[in-house]
Amino acid sequence: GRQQNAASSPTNAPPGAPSGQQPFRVALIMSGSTTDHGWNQGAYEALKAVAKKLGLSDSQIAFKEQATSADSQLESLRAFASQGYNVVIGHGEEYEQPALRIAPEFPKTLFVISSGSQVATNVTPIVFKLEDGAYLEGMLAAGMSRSGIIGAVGADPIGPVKSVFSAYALGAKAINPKINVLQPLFTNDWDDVGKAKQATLSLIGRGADVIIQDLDNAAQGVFNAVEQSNRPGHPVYALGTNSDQNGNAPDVILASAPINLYPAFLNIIQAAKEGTFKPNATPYGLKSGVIGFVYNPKLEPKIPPALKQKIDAAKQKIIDGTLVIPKAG
Amino acid sequence: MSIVTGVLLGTLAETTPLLYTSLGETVAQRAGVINVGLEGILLASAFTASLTTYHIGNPYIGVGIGMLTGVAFALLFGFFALVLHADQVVTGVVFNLFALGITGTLYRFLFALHDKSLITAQLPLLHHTVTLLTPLALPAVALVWWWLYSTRSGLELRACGEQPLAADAAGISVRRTRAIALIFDGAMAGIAGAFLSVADSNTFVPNMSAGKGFIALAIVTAGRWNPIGCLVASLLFGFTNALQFQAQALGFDGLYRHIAAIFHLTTLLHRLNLDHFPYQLFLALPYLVTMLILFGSSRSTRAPAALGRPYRKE
Amino acid sequence: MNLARDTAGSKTPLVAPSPTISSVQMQQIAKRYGTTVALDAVDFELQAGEIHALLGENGAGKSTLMHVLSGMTQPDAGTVRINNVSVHIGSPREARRLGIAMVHQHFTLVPAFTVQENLALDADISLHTLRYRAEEAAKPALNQAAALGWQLDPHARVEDLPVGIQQRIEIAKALATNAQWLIFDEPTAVLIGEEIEELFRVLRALRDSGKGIVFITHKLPEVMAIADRVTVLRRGHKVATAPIHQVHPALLAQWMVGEAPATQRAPESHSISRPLHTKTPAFRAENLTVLGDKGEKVLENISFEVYPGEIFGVGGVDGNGQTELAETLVGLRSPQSGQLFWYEGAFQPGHSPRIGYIPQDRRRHGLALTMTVEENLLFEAVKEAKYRIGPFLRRAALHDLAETLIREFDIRTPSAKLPASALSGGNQQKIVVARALHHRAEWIVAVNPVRGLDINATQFVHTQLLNAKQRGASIVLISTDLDELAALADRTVILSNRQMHPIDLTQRDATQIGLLLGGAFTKEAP
Amino acid sequence: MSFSKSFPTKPKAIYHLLRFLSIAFLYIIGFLILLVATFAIFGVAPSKALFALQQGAFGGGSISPAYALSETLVRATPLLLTGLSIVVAWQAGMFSIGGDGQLLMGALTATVLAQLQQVVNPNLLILLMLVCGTLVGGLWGAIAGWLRVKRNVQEVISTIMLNYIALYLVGAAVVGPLQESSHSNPESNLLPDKLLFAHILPPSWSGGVTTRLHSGVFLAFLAVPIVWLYLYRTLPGFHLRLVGQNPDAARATGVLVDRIRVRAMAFSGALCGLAGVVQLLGTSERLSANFSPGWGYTAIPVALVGGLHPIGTLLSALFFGALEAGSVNAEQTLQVPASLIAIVQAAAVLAIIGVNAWRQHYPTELKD
Ligand SMILES: Nc1ncnc2c1ncn2[C@@H]1O[C@H](COP(=O)(O)OP(=O)(O)OP(=O)(O)O)[C@@H](O)[C@H]1O
Ligand SMILES: Nc1ncnc2c1ncn2[C@@H]1O[C@H](COP(=O)(O)OP(=O)(O)OP(=O)(O)O)[C@@H](O)[C@H]1O
Ligand SMILES: [Mg+2]
Ligand SMILES: [Mg+2]
Repeated sequence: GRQQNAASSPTNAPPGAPSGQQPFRVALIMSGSTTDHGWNQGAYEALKAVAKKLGLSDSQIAFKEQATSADSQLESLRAFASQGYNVVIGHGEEYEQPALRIAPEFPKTLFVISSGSQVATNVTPIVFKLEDGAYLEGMLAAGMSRSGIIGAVGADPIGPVKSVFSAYALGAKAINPKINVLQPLFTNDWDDVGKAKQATLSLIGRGADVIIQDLDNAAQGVFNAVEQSNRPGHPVYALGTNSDQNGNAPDVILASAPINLYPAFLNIIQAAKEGTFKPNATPYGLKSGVIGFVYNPKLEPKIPPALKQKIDAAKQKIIDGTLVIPKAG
Repeated sequence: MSIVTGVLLGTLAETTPLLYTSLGETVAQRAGVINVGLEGILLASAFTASLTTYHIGNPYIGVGIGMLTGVAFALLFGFFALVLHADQVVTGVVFNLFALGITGTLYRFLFALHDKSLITAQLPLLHHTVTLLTPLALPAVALVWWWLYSTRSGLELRACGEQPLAADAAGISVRRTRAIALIFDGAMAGIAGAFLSVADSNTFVPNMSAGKGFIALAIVTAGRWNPIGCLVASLLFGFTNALQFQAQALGFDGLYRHIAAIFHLTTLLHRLNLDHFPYQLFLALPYLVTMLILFGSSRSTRAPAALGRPYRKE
Repeated sequence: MNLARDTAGSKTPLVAPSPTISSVQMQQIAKRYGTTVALDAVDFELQAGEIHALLGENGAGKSTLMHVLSGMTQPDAGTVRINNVSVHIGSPREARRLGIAMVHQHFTLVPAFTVQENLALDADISLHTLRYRAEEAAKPALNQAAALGWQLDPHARVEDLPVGIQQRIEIAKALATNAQWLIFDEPTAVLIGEEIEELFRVLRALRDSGKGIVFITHKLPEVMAIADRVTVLRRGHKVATAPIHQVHPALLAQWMVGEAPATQRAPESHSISRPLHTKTPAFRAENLTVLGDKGEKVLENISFEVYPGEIFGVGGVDGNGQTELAETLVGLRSPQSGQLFWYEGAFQPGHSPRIGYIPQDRRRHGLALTMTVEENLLFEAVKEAKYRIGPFLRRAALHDLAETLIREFDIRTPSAKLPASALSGGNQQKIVVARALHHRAEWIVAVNPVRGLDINATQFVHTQLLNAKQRGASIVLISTDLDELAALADRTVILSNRQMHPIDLTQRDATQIGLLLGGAFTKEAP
Repeated sequence: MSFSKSFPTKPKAIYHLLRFLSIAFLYIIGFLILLVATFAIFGVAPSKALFALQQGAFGGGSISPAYALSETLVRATPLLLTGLSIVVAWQAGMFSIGGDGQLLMGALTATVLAQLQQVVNPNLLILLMLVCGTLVGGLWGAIAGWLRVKRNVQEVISTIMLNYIALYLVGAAVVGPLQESSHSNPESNLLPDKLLFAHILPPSWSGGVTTRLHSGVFLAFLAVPIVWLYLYRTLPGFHLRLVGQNPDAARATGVLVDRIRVRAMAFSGALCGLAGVVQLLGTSERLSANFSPGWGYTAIPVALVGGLHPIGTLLSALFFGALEAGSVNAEQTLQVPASLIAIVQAAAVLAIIGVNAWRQHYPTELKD
């Protein structure tokens, strides 16, 4: 059995606040690679931008990517915290339990968990309302689908992915109650482009003509399958998630629902730097600008104005708070 | 596109790289060399093919460079295996690590650090279905078959894998023959790697080979060191692989729950968080099938007698 | 003949060519393996239009001499001339170009290949690399076989064929090359009566067509029947070369075996000769039938017994089932039928008798070359309870044992911790011998135990065997060296034709033994 | 007596030590050159890189030596156990690549048992997890051994297949019965503290920071003498090595070769199964679909660089552990990608096996 070491000395300063001599430092831990054109790259770039804005030098920010294994996730949190980083961001829900576990040992460190949900003395979640963007994408998908069948491909059915896919289905139903949203396919591999492509082709084979994906690195396989199946008279479209992927396959991606982490990161890091941050579970959605929805300019003209109006209206309602999209589960 | 064609195309996409790789490895193993470093060759050639296509714009040249990359790796492997007589399995394992490192690093330094994405031109599709490489795999099977069984050099090659001493007595250079086989092995794995990045997709992603090199090794064994056997085994593998998505898609899950209900297992399965069929078990299917083939076939056939054994003259 | 090409590269200019008779001349050929002198300045000449028999005991150097000629082995010294042109034969391929082909004693066939493929592999190397058909490539050889009356199934796998057929393939292969110089290394060892006649007809026809043929055999009647000239080698030296009409089997046998070895006999071994019939045998084999690796019968229905304190000698030319017999006698091979007894109970290796085994092929079955000398000495000892505490080895005791053995058996090694591969062949053999003899084995099976040992070491091993005998062990000594059997064995049998043939070595003379060895006794006992 | 015995050997021992040191020195120099060259090629200042490596592995700058060294030890632990597993299998002539699968099966078994945490005494449960995880790992290895001796399926191939099957079994388990309570991630719940290995280094030793050094590290180090004893001091170990060096000779002395092979694979698998449990209870604290970052594969170069000897493997695992700890630090502070470290590792190992093979094939040493 293991005795957790209690906090060495209770502190009054808010977590993450810079202490006297040490410079203020921020670390970001990701399970994937910083070049995935998706979830991880977005965080990587956001932190760089925040650093620039706050005047943090290169030595004041640190990254750990591809912390895929359970032990490296836990280890990275511990390593950065023990080196005195003021803010340690675990970019993904998978960091939440480990962070909650070790947080008491590092009371001066603020742990930020992307996609998390629980609040503790020095652990704060960034609650993403990924559903906001996915809902609008679902509406777009249903509106653009000619076959009345749409699909989704993911790597693993993890929480955020399930939320995205369920909001996508809800949005689609809002436009076309009879739309057939095929059960999402999972490839179990965030890197295997070929598998993503095959899964997509099999959805298209069953009649789906709009596909959403949540695959990071392997997303290119989905786009490639859609590009390959897209032909005049029988258009097939894809949707981008987590970052603005419109440029990755400009002929077939209708829109993307990017996560713009910059405002969220800036909020938290700035407050922490100033010593004023209190952990909270503020949701970040369309309203905060963290979740976005961008049409692909190249395909935008093809979208019927009526559909666009409906989507815009829904967007407004979400921002107003009159429409709340539930999380999956 | 119907479900049948979906399965078919999925099968072909998965089969093609496996077939090329296993054909090359069949030749190498027939000559007595086992190359466990195929995974690394796939990755390295996928990268160079993509890189070349990115800069030159012509995916055919990309495939050519992918092939050359495979050959370069094979020659390096040959230096260790045939000149130094190092253990072939270890050398192969380390080559995989090496390729993983070198491609990941180069990708990072050439692209990621400059915020460029490696999206390239792609081999054109024939009739909106497959690229040239897929139908070309069939003549490749025939070619290897013809080479191994109908040419003098194929005969010599097989002799080197079975009984190098006899080959030597017949005036054949065992080392040279094995080197040629390795070069072919590398070239074929190179094509397969290029297939992954410039035919089956239009990008390179670190670690995109995702274990195909290891599966190709198993296919060589399951296919009984015979090109036709490789064709059958890789088709089977490709098919189970493609089927897994169709099964997911076709509501296998519903069937699963239906059966569970018949046996009054629904509550139990719910308690076990098994409301849905764990799709990972589908993913394991091809490997299980391969194991079964290995289990069933290996009594009647044998590996080339001198497989993996360095041959030292006197 | 395409000698022109090679003449250009040769260093020696043509010297006194004799234009009428073409010939191959091997001069002062020497070859050593470690300290084994396989060939010591041997001269040999082969003329076109003759069948030249090459005779000698096992290990006399016959194969090595012919390997030099066929490019398989490079000599340490000496020259080869063809038609008085000095040639360098660096590889089998070069030999082939010079018109030399060899039928090897140890087959150079690919077991997993079909007959046709094997023939094609060796077929004319100028055949096109790509456009080629195995049937065509194999045809000349198959035709040769057919001319001999041998119907070879081109699609049969070689490993499924009996050795006799494999031998035919080797012969057909060589004949198909149209070589001017043909070497047959014991081609008749595995052929039977009529087949041999067929082969002889072919050989004579080839000779008459002007080819030069070397014919290696242990069988004297064959030499008398077919050879024009005969050369005898003994321990790497040439004894004599003579036209066949100047020799007779007895003379040849004498040349082969040399002077009577009775003088070397250890006298004390005589003194303990005992009336065997007064004791009960320790080991008894009844109607033993043993199969070889290919499922062929190598021993059929043999019965014999070995008494305590006896050395039972088994002689004969290599390849007559010695290995299989030895393996059966130590329990590594189960007999197809028949029973083995140890005293009154069943023979149960691992249980009843304590076994000492000196296998035929020490590198393959006797040693783990990468393990240390000490470990190699202890293969048997570690199993004994007194050298263990539970599963743990008693290192000190084992180490002492190893050191004792190294001293006792005079194993020359700088350290017991050296890998066995660092030792000379002779010293490696001593490890195997030490292991088999030290632990008071009651049942000892030794196959060529002094192979590769020098005179002193040989004497030593023999003394050890005699000591073992004296303390009551039962010993089967399988040896191709009749001197050794004569010196040590109380009774001797010769293995041939799947049977044991008892012979009396005490009243022997060299001639008789040579004849027996040569298989003469089966048909025309003297 | 003993004096006179040891006297002549003394200069020899010094000679051997010097020879060993000079060879080791050569390897180290070669390795450093490789390292510097690789960093230089990719534009990372070698001096900074070397410092970052050293800092991560041994401490310095902002990292206390105790912390860095404990990281080195913790990272060496799975490599040591799996490396020993390779030593056992390969010494028996079984070229197993199955470390990862066996390790996963061990961890999976332990996680299943962890579900009993409410009913079983925690210390008992830990013991149970260690024992059962080890056994199941052994079983997974024995399957490959059995396939080899009964069906002549090459273990190189079957172990790779078994790796994948284990991987997907774990994958299915962590989205199924073993999934964490929120049913959101492909991983199990964190194990409760009471089931984890204790952290053994007092924080005061490492600058007030808790290190990951856990009691499971002892198990790995304990395995070294056990494997060593087994291989070099027991009868079964003797037979195992004999079978690996020359199965024909083993058979000729009456050893049951098939049985030894299966047993070796089982032992080898057991060590990996143990590694799985040790990682689970020591550092990972939960099972996940990506539980192993490839420990079972890295084990092969680890064992090989260690000369397929338990002591050598200990040193080699420490070397790899230090390299990993250092490179993770370099990655985090200099943003050197982890893949660069893979190149360095591969190149170093290739150099070592190349030199070894060359020395074996073209022996130049003369005996005095
Ligand atoms: N490759 C080798 N390495 C070591 N020793 C060898 C080798 N080849 C032959 N010898 C040794 O050279 C000697 C001559 O062997 P050779 O094969 O020429 O005998 P042989 O007369 O053909 O005997 P046999 O009648 O048994 O065929 C023997 O002592 C043999 O052990
Ligand atoms: N690879 C090696 N490494 C170290 N020492 C070796 C090696 N090979 C041979 N030696 C040593 O060199 C010496 C001569 O070896 P060699 O094989 O020539 O012996 P030999 O003269 O044939 O002896 P024998 O008559 O017993 O066969 C031996 O003492 C042996 O220990
Ligand atoms: Mg011979
Ligand atoms: Mg010698």
